[in-house]
Amino acid sequence: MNALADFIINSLGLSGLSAELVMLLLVVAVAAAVFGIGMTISGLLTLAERRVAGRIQSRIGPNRVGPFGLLQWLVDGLKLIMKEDVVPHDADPHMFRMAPYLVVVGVFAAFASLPFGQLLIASDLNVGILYLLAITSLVTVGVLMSGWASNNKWSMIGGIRAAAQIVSYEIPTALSVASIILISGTLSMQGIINEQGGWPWQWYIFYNPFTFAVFFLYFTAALAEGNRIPFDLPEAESELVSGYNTEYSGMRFAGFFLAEFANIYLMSAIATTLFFGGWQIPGVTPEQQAGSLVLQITGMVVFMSKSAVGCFVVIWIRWTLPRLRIDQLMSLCYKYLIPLSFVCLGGNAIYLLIFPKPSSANTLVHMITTLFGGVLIVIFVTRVMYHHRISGVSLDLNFLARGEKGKYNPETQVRAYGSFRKKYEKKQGAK
Amino acid sequence: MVFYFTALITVGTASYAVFSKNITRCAFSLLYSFFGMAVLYGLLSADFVAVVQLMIYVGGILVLLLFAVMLTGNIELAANSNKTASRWLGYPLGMVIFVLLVSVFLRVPWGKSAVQAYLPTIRAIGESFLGRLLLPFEFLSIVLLAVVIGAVVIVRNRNVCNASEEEEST
Amino acid sequence: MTTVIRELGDEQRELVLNMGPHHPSTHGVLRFVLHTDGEVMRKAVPEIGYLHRGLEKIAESTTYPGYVPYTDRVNYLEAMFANEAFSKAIESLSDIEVPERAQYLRAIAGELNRIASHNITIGCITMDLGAITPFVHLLRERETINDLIEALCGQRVTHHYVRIGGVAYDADDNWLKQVEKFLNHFEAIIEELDNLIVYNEILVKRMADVAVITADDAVGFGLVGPNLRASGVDWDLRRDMPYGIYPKLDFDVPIGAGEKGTVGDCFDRFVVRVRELKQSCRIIRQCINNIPDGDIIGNVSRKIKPPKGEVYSCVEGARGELGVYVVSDGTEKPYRVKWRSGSFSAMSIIEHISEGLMIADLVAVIATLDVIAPETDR
Amino acid sequence: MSQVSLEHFLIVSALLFSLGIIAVVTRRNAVAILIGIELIINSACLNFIAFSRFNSTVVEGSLFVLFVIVMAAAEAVVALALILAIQKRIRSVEIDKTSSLKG
Amino acid sequence: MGQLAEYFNAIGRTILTCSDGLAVTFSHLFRKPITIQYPDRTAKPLTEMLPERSRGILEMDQELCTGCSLCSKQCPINCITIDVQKNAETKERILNKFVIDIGKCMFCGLCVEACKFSAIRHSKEFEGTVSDVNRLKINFVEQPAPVAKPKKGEDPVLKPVGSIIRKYLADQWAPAANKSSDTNSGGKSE
Repeated sequence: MNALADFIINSLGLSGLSAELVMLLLVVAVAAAVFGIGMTISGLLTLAERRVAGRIQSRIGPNRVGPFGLLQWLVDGLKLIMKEDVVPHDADPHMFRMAPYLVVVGVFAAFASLPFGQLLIASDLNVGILYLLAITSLVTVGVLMSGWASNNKWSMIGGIRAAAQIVSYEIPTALSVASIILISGTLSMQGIINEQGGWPWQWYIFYNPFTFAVFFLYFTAALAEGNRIPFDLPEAESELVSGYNTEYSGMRFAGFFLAEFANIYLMSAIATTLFFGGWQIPGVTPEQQAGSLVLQITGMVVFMSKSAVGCFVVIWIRWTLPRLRIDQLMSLCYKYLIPLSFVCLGGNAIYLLIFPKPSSANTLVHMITTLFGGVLIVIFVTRVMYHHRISGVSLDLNFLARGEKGKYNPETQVRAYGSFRKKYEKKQGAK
Repeated sequence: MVFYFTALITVGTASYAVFSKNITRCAFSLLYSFFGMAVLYGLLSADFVAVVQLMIYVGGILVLLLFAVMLTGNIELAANSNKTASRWLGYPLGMVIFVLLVSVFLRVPWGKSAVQAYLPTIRAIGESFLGRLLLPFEFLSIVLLAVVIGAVVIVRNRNVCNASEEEEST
Repeated sequence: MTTVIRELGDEQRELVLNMGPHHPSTHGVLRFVLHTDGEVMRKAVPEIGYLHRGLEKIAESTTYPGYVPYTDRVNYLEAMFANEAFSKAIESLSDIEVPERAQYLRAIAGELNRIASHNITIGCITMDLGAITPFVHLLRERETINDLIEALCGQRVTHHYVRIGGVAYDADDNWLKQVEKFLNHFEAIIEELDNLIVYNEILVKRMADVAVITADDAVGFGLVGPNLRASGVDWDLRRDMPYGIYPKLDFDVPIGAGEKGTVGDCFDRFVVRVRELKQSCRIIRQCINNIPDGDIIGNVSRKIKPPKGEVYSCVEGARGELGVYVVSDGTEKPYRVKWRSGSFSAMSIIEHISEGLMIADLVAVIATLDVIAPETDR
Repeated sequence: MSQVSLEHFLIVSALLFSLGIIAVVTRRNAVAILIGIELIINSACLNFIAFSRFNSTVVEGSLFVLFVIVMAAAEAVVALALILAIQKRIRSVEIDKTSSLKG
Repeated sequence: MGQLAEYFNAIGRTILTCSDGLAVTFSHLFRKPITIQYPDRTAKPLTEMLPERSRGILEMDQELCTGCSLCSKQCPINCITIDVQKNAETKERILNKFVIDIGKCMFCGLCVEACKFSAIRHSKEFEGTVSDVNRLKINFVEQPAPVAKPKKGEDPVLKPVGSIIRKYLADQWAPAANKSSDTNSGGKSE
């Protein structure tokens, strides 16, 4: 971005205040772009969640607004904007209003340092990955603030749960990230990706058995930081009504909601960067990619699809697993994740001592780990096929002739309401 | 420009934290102050410190403070604790210190060198920590460990004491 | 850590929470007043009465056949059993004989209803513990049962199928075949459920050793049905106080064995219900194979006037013993009707076992005790 | 950015420092006093960074500040643990009421 | 050692059971959804999808009703009101009013079972939403007319199920001003 700014300033021959103004405008423009991209991604994720949930539960999910319901999230957003923004009478109004902003800023500011492509990054910081971990701590405060300011006991419990949970799980997250930093030797997001390659055995997840374990540790901890099932205690619907966002409505609720989904994308994108080789295309070196626009776009598509898979897994887990209790949550963090990530960190350090970077033994370890991962996937697929076989037999009880995929047909409907009714009456009148 | 804006936010929210009567709001307004400090560090080309400031102060200390505020019950009463004579001592004292400091800062001719370009500091920091400053670094970890154990002991011990005393009294 | 907090015993640190009447996990309009210290409960006091509809008083102004549709409303999940309990009371009061085919149909419909009800319960337990998908899957199966029952008697929830002296509609062979088809499908679903959620480690950890109800407590508080059996008490009305055609049928009564923790914990209450699904399937299969031809309703006059007297009749509903006590004064309207329901006694034990639980545990307890608000309040 | 000189940063830190002093002196709530102390520590850190930025060695200030931040975190943890203990003991977090050191 | 084994056992159990659950849900992605896209994307009109015995909103055929009020006596909630007057001159019994309060009705079917003349029966209609609860009191007698006198051994001529009630329910959504014209179109819609 600095290069772009320099280019503009130099080519226009600006200096002093006006140069700074151009710089500022550029910053605002890039920030707006990042925010827009983040919003779109999280909006689409809300739709994806509902569609995936639908299919997992033998339903369809929203499919009416736009093709395949693709515009549903826009309509939902519109609805939420138009709703009244209720502030409870006894709430602390300023803090109540401020909290969603903190959450939204904390999550979307992190998008600034996501490497969507080799050149598609708003700002490639030296401390990229640490910045991502740090800026999301605003979310903690925002959530705590919302819980406190709502003046509702359920919200309060939710807020405190959220804060305790996020603060605790930052430790395993940071430790597992540290393992990767140890291998890559850089904190910059692009640097970490450049160290990896396009093929699976060049990814850091298959670097050695320890990184393979670290990925799962990171994933679990990140799930907990994102307040997703099985760690969604802060908004545990059946316990705390809706947790810290119980009292929120309208746009402020949408803020929390979108921030949650942006957080999912964020964690998948970080996982993609750290473990799955980011935008690297198999068989193409970064130097080759830098020269070609087509390869750039392919790289972006590769990154997006990898992180989309990550998002899918998060959603899929959310619709499968039950929720932990608060003491189990903490014991999972302090008894399992933290010690194990320490072990992995130490293991990685020892591994690096034994196998210096370019060596054939190293490649062998990569290959073996990749093979192991492949075997796991094959076992999983067999289980899926087994389940599909034993109970996937569709139930054909034709009492109702139900479930036939019908086209929209108002004439089949004898009495229909609203617009359908009007259309129907028009047809009747024409006859 | 960025500097003045950030400085304004930092000082403004810090003074709110100092003068407000509502202790919860005090703690929350400290968030902006810490955040502003991080931005100032960033402006001073100390990117690693800025990130650490965010992680530890905002993510750690502030949350701890907020927990303490929320756990220490009757907040509304404690918040109105400005009505003491010490106010007449405190405000002038602050003023005097401020004037003193500013006069010193402005009078001393600091040996200024030319402002350098933004440089990544991480490598240098890392090398110092694992080389020149290894011993202090290790001491720091021991101190942290001691602090964690100490804090747990302080909090736990009270509970047990209280419980046992209550058992005695009943 | 939790024990330390409880040892403090400090009233000032008590947080009083109002769980309900509108709360996602109270399943209807119930209210619990929770006295908690942070997450840990001191006491949870249930408050009932939000769904009181005067079902017992209404009986005094309706005829006997006219009261049968009201019994559908005793509990929206087990209308068939309430119908059956009331009909059985009047039958024994006025010596009406029920034809055998009707008894088989009652058993089939009742067990279908039990499966439907347990589907909801198991689904709600998993949903309250955070897993939403099993709930929807089980709801899907319940939908098929509802369709089957609608094809049998015309209504999905308020069946009004079992009548005094028999049943209202006959089932044709096609319907019975469809039921069998459904069972083939559903038994596969039970296995899938085992893989999906029942032995899921998170779920097990959430429920094992939580809120243990000992056998003594269970009997003392008058728990019935699956809740009682989960505490290790082997008591099933279908076997121990046989009625209808149940003595002719061969089925097991699953009891809690402390599979993952202690006998009588939440997991036992959960898993007993899952096991009962399979037994219900077994019963229905036997009924379908053995069902005779014949009448479906006995010799009942339009105006039923039972002789003076009183009777208590009970059936093993999905929530255990669902009993009705009828006092007749010889007219065509009952003098007094009193219901005895499983949810009410399950509700009464919550305060007793709630001490020291966490809020999340209480949710599991309410769900596994299977408290249904309308049955509690009537 | 070039017009921002060392003195600007120093004045900001002086402001924060005096605010911290005021908080420490006037507040009776222990948490509020802790807030004041954090402000004081922050102002010192700012000075370190500013001096090192405007002198030749870039890293020295950062190193010092990192140590300070870690120590501040440790101090905050202990202080808050103490405050919680005091709160449990005397039902108040006001400093004037803590006249005894005995547990 | 035992504790360590338990530690890793717990991790293993969790991973195994959770991944098996995930496999089940994943296999659902390849199954057909069972949703019925009510009301506008069904293959058939919904009422035709209901089983024969389905107990929907009650309807009464005036041409078959003898005004015997067996149904209203059976009704546990008295939601049927029948008004029969004897014409003093012709000695004919005239059915003035036959009102069913659908808002009260609990669809138990006792009245249908009681009727000997197939005059009252359940339709398969179930959508009774109206803007005013009083509109749910449907009077099935449009013009007071003499009651039916069925002969023994003759089967009553039944109208198609739902044809009567549909007219009244269609009425409910008609604007008040041009109600009569709308009634016609509602009639056509059968």
